[in-house]
Amino acid sequence: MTETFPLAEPIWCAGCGHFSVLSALDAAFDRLDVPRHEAMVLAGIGCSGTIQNHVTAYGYHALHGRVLPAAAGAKLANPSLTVIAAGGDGDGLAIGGGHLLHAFRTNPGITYIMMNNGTYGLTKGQASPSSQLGFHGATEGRAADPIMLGLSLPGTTFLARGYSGDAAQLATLTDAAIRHSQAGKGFAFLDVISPCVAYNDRYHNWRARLCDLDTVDGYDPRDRTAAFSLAAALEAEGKKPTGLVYEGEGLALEAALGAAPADANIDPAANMPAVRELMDSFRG
Amino acid sequence: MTETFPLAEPIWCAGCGHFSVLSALDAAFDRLDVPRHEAMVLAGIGCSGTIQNHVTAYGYHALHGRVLPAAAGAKLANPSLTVIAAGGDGDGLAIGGGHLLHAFRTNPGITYIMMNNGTYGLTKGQASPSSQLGFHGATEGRAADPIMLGLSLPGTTFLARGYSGDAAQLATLTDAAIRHSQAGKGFAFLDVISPCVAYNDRYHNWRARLCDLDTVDGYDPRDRTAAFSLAAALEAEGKKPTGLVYEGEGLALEAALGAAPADANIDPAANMPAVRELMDSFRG
Amino acid sequence: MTASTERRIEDVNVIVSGQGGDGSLTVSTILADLLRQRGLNVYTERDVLSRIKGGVAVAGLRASRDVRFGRGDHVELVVSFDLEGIEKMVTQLAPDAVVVYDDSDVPMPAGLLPANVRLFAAPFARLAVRKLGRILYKNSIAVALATRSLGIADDDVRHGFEQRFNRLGPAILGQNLQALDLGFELAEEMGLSAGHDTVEQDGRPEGQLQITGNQAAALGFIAGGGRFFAGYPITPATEILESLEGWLPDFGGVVWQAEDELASVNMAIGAALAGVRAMTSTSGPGIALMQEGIGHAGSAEIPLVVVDCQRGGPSTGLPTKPEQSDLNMMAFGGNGDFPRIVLNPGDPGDCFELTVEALNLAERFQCPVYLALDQALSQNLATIAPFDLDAVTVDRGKRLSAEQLASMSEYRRYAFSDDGVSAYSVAGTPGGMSLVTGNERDEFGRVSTSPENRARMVEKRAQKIESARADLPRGRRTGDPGATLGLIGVGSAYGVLLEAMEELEAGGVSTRLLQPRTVFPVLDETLEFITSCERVYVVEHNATGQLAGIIAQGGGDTKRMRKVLRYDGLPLRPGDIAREIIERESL
Amino acid sequence: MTASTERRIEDVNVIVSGQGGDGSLTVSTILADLLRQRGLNVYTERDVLSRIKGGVAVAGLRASRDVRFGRGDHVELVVSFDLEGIEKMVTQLAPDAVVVYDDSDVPMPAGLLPANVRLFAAPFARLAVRKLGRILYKNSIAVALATRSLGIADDDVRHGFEQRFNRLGPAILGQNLQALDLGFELAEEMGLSAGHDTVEQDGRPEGQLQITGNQAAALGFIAGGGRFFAGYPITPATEILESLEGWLPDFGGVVWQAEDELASVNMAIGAALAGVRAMTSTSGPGIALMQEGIGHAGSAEIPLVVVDCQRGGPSTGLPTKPEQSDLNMMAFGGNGDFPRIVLNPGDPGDCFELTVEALNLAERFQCPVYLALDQALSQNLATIAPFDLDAVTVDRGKRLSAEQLASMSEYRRYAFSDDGVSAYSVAGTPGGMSLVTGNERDEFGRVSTSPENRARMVEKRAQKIESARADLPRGRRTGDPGATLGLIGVGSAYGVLLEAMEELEAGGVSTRLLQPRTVFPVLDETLEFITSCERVYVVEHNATGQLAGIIAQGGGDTKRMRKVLRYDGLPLRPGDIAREIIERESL
Ligand SMILES: Cc1ncc(C[n+]2csc(CCOP(=O)(O)OP(=O)(O)O)c2C)c(N)n1
Ligand SMILES: Cc1ncc(C[n+]2csc(CCOP(=O)(O)OP(=O)(O)O)c2C)c(N)n1
Ligand code: SF4
Ligand code: SF4
Ligand SMILES: [Mg+2]
Ligand SMILES: [Mg+2]
Repeated sequence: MTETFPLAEPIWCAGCGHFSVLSALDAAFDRLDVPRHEAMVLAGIGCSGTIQNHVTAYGYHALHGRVLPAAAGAKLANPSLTVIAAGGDGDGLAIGGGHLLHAFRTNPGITYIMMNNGTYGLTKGQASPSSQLGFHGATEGRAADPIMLGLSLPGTTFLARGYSGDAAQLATLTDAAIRHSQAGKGFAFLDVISPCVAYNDRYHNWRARLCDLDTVDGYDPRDRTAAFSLAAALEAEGKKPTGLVYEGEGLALEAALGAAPADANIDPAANMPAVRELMDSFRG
Repeated sequence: MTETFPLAEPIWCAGCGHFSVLSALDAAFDRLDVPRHEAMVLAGIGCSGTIQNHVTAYGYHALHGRVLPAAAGAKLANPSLTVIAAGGDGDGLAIGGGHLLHAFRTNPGITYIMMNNGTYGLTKGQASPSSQLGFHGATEGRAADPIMLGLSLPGTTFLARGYSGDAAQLATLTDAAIRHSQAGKGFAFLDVISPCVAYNDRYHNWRARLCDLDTVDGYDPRDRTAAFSLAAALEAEGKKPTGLVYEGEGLALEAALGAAPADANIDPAANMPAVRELMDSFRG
Repeated sequence: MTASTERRIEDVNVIVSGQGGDGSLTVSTILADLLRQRGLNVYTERDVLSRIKGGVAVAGLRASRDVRFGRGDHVELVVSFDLEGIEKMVTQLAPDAVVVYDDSDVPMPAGLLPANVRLFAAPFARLAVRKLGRILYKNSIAVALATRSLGIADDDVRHGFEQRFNRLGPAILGQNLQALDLGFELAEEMGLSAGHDTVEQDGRPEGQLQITGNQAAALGFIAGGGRFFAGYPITPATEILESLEGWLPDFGGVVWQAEDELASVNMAIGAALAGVRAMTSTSGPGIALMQEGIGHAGSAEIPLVVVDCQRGGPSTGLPTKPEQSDLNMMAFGGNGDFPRIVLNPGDPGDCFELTVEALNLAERFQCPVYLALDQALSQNLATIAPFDLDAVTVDRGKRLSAEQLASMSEYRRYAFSDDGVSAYSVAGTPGGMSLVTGNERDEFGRVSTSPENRARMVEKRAQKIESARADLPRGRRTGDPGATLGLIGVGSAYGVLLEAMEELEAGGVSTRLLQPRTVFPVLDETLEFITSCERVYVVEHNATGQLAGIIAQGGGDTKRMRKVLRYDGLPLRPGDIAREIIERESL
Repeated sequence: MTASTERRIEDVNVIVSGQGGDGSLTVSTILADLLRQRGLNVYTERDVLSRIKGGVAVAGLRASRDVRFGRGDHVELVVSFDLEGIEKMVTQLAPDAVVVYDDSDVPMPAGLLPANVRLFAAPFARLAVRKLGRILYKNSIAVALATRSLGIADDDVRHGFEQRFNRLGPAILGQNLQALDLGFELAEEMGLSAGHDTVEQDGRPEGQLQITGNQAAALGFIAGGGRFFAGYPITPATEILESLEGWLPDFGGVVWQAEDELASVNMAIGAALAGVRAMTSTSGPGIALMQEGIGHAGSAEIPLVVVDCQRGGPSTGLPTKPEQSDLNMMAFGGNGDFPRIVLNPGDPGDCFELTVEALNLAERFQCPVYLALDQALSQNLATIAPFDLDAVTVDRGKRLSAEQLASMSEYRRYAFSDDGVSAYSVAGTPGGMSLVTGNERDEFGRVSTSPENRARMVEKRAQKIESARADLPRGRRTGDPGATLGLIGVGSAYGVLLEAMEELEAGGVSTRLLQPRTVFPVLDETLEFITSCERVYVVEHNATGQLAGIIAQGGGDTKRMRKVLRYDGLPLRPGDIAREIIERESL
């Protein structure tokens, strides 16, 4: 076997929520029997943005906020890849917020894990769009919830939330998200509450604020309106649902486009007859 | 009186929905007694992005997709201005989608009129994020609805929808939106269905697809969850609500920040004592 | 040219002007078809405002025995449905020009036209409404006067109408033929009688293409194996996106209209990581937005082709007008030092070839490659020889297969090497898992701040450009090899300079021309061309002489360089250039 | 320096190295305070990885009689809690350096340190845990050895501890004092006995500031009347945002952390339209994203100040390391030709002054003004004379009041004028309603494609830069006015070059220095400086010589220019520069 890049130790602070996300992801590849060379882990910029260095796969460190377009481009280019995008709340909601909206809308078959700690860890603790109101830092405004955002777009097909403090649930949800994308159903969004112990240490605080949907009687993740109502009601109490929040029907973008460019034969010998035909249509 | 710039004739196609938006806006300034020099009309790039040329006010033609940050910057700099941002669905939902999300979240006291025709008029008819699925053009994905988006963010305070074909309702909503912002309540979003007769002519089609909320018994625009449910139900039938969809409580960003930079005295004589004090804190 | 049909037409410039959206521009399409059928090379130019309806829209059409990539200096025939169109053109009229004018609204003011110009004015619109019931037919009436003045046989015109309008049904065809006959009658009344057909028949070889630079680049992308394209609409680049939307799926490729330019460039990057040849195209504002992504491709060593269809700047500028004012941004934009290549085609054939070449260079040297077009080159339709498809090659550089990887004991994505180029594997290839990042990194792609590694990595990336030099597209040269006066120009300046050279020669000034097809890095051939001349005029469509500046930074002898600049939004014109140079030479 | 306390300390470089986040860096802060109290000028340098915890973090500290803006060439004292820190430093050690080393984990390998270096190694961490119950106290133990080696009186150190730890309560203070005493005991055992205090007392005038370039720029912004700031966090620019968040509200201003750099630059533009002096700051990746916005300000004639705290590029690059590799982007980035000004401060005093100046220039010439800092200048703490607040002026240029407007019969926002500058009115001013756009426009701001108007507008915008030239900040010069050898450098190179000149002089090479404070446009003074020298070394922190290239494009005599480049992520060092120049001069 060729030796590939040596895995390094994470440089995260001891206790950082991001460790759990890493474990869940790496183990999911094994659980789901994903051949590592068919897996791509794309990450944003941030503490979260180093996760790909610790997983045997094709790893890519995207620009700040651009992990989703890069991941969608990779998936459309080669739909047989298992494409995981990961990154922070700053990366995905602030600078990358527009792309998130369009990923929901257009439904490319990638899994996106938001490692959400309500702050900018790497740049040392500024407020992010998911910071609680009153968190120190310049950003005012009430915290955006990416799952509510997903619910507002009719193209959305998969929304779940995990918590770094609950490894079992996180494993289940990571598997489910990846399976959703692999199955050609489209964009799987997994929000992970992943506390930053250095700048926004809320472990003590989160557990009581999370509502596991498995414990909610009769909750139906196929009902978008009900999902919105419950999430809004919880939000009013300062809480958030965890578990599978919503799963809808949909055709992944790559399937809708019939995409398979990586399989195309681009050898000139194979191509030129058709190119010639196209060119001939321009003859005066 | 100083002669200001001569108003030009709009260059829109005869029958373009944007004419109605222009009339409603210009008349609203009169109805609301807004002194024209205290009004700023900022527009994006697109056919819609020429509206400011036809209103006596401070007019600004922003970059494509950046009308909201520019408008928010102006309002924070001088909260006594009546700031209107306007632009197309391509401008505001595609390239500018991220800023829209953050405007809802942070609630600056500006009025934003989306001149929504479900296409890129100026560049000749490509699909936009609010185009119906199947509209010619490259963009797949189910149409995004900016009002649903607004409902998903807890910072949102005003959401309404008008239609170019209904001038009376549009006038009422334009007034209400401007009043909301002027009253220090924050970001007022007005989506206007403004058909493009050249590339996406759906006048014939829209009227039957709009549901005037004034005709919905017991509709309460203060109930965010109910608003979402109704809009989602209509969406499933291919319809959209018009009228005041949602109005919530909120403090405008400029008020939260106590902003009034335009009033600050920046004369060195007035300033230097405090600057000196600050500088002295750096003495070793 | 005169209105008589006694002479053979060798070179005619026609302008059709009307209100945007009133169909008057089809007049120029019909005339272009007829002239093309007569064996002439046709070049058409659009001049539309960035607005949809209303406003003057002007189409320029040139038909010539020689291949031309630009309008000439004089207009021989104007067909205008409004006075504004004529007012705009009056200074460009040839001494013996013909003006066909619809005076339904405004009569031709006395004294507007120069003495020798022949005017054929009639109320086409009113006639069309009165006699045929629809204003649209005014266009067909005008065609008759135009073809008479051009000496095209009436029957040929009728035949052309049949071909064109047949698919619209017999009623519409019939009405248009009636309008045409009305026009012929009018012509007869005005003394413009049918002559024998004297238009060139042998000017143009069989099977020439009629194609724009944008279309040629899109075709080149497919021929060169490009299979992923992401873009966002913007004038004058949109036709690349739209052409590929129509074509690429048939080749197994994907085209995607992204939400903005940030997305499109980063999607192309993602596709490249998955091993698919990827491209994006836009104009100046979009390139400005893509600067971070393009620099990232340069840093992280990702193959990427970016087409910049330049338009009038700065900012939103003049969206529909030609300019070459993003050259600086392409050569020097972005943060930090990173390798990049800027290729500059001069005509649609070049657009095709250099797009193929860009795809090869991007993969071989794993860096961004710009293709710099300009609005005139992007959107104007030229007659040109078919592309040499047999010459198309696909070279994927040091791309590793699963087999190669299996035989390696170790694979380092960013391995140091003599030429600065590392072998690469793409996602999906067994055994090639690797880390790609825009942070500084070690050979394995792991983020590293080690100063020694850093210095070597910077040098490695710079080395790639040195290694590429030998393979970078060479310029085209023409003119008198002994001339001491040189000309340099790129993009749409190329074709215009070819013609300016003829005028210069006629004016007694002998010149030779270099069209550098690689503008950045500056090649030795460019420096040598300059030192081999006494003086070199660098002709560009911008206000500051960006091309000359880039060449100067690349070591060009500034003492020998002179700038010839245009920045008023009008296309470059050979006569203006020749005149300016002759003037400056005679000082 | 030796460990003896017989000499007066005139210039000492200290390095403290430990694991990020373990508090070891406070050792350097404590030492800096003590040395500052002794009357020395202190300069501190950070060298941290772009990561939060773990990894080696190094702090550099220089205390000197002369004001210095950079570390020296040699390190006289190293305090290290890990071996990696020493390995990194070993080539930089002064011949008689002192190394204080915590060997709790790894003993010092034999032969690592050069012969004359004095090593004081002990297991500080283990001692701290064993004797004081907390590993953190290792730092205070180490301080004792360090101050002994520096010849600072023990009591002064105790006093310093009292000042520093008092606010943490008596328990913590007590423990730290105990740790200190433990350290003094250790020192005694190792033969490092307390001497008399010989550190300079008279080096530094009273009341000097201890400030970074970022803090100085933030202060300059407030002093210059800036009242709107929008930014987005990014190393090494974040301190400008964070400082202003703390300060600006007290001055009636607004600071806003936007969702990204596209928003922040466009918010600043919006604020400028409302008449408030506005600024944004970021680093290379953010500047790349802002290219469209900055060009728009240039086109639409909107005052805008943009600070680029440059860091190692390309792309995400080396976020915490110094570099000057965005100069090309500032001078040549963006689409189209537009006026812009690039100012380059050389020390924190300059940062203050030029920020004030940038605000004035932006409003007077209604264009974007860049302030180019670099990581070292942005983040390192220098001792410097207080800023001359009395010299601060606010010049709003041709800003129209309501009264002025009322007396005008007509107001044209983009009126042509001799100096290219039009009078402007800001939103809210009665009678000044106007159109602002990034499309080409007529004098009233109405979109226009008229070629005549276009050409005049392009010339108008270019004229502004010509008009500005006379008022653009002039460079600083120093050195032997008769020297034939010149040096040019900007940003953090300035201070380093001052010191390199001394070393050059000592090596028999006499030089003079120009720090151009305006890099773009290139001023005549820069060109004249070059022609007045035989050879000029342009010293820059990038790989391609961007500054030299800009000067070349601006007409600088390339024959006389030589490039001295560094691009390994380490700060410029005077000795390296002096050595390279001496070598090249003696060829
Ligand atoms: C264009 C750009 N702007 C700013 C930055 C600086 N930056 C790096 S990481 C980051 C935010 C990190 O926050 P988040 O995404 O939440 O990740 P976390 O560190 O919290 O995991 C920022 C602003 C950058 N690298 N690029
Ligand atoms: C950065 C950038 N990208 C692309 C464009 C080209 N462009 C101009 S208007 C427009 C879209 C217009 O659509 P919309 O906002 O819906 O306005 P409409 O014309 O439909 O009113 C685009 C893509 C541009 N001006 N700038
Ligand atoms: S700073 Fe926060 S997010 Fe970053 S590694 Fe530490 S705990 Fe995790
Ligand atoms: S193209 Fe469409 S949006 Fe533009 S002016 Fe015409 S109808 Fe209106
Ligand atoms: Mg975060
Ligand atoms: Mg639209």
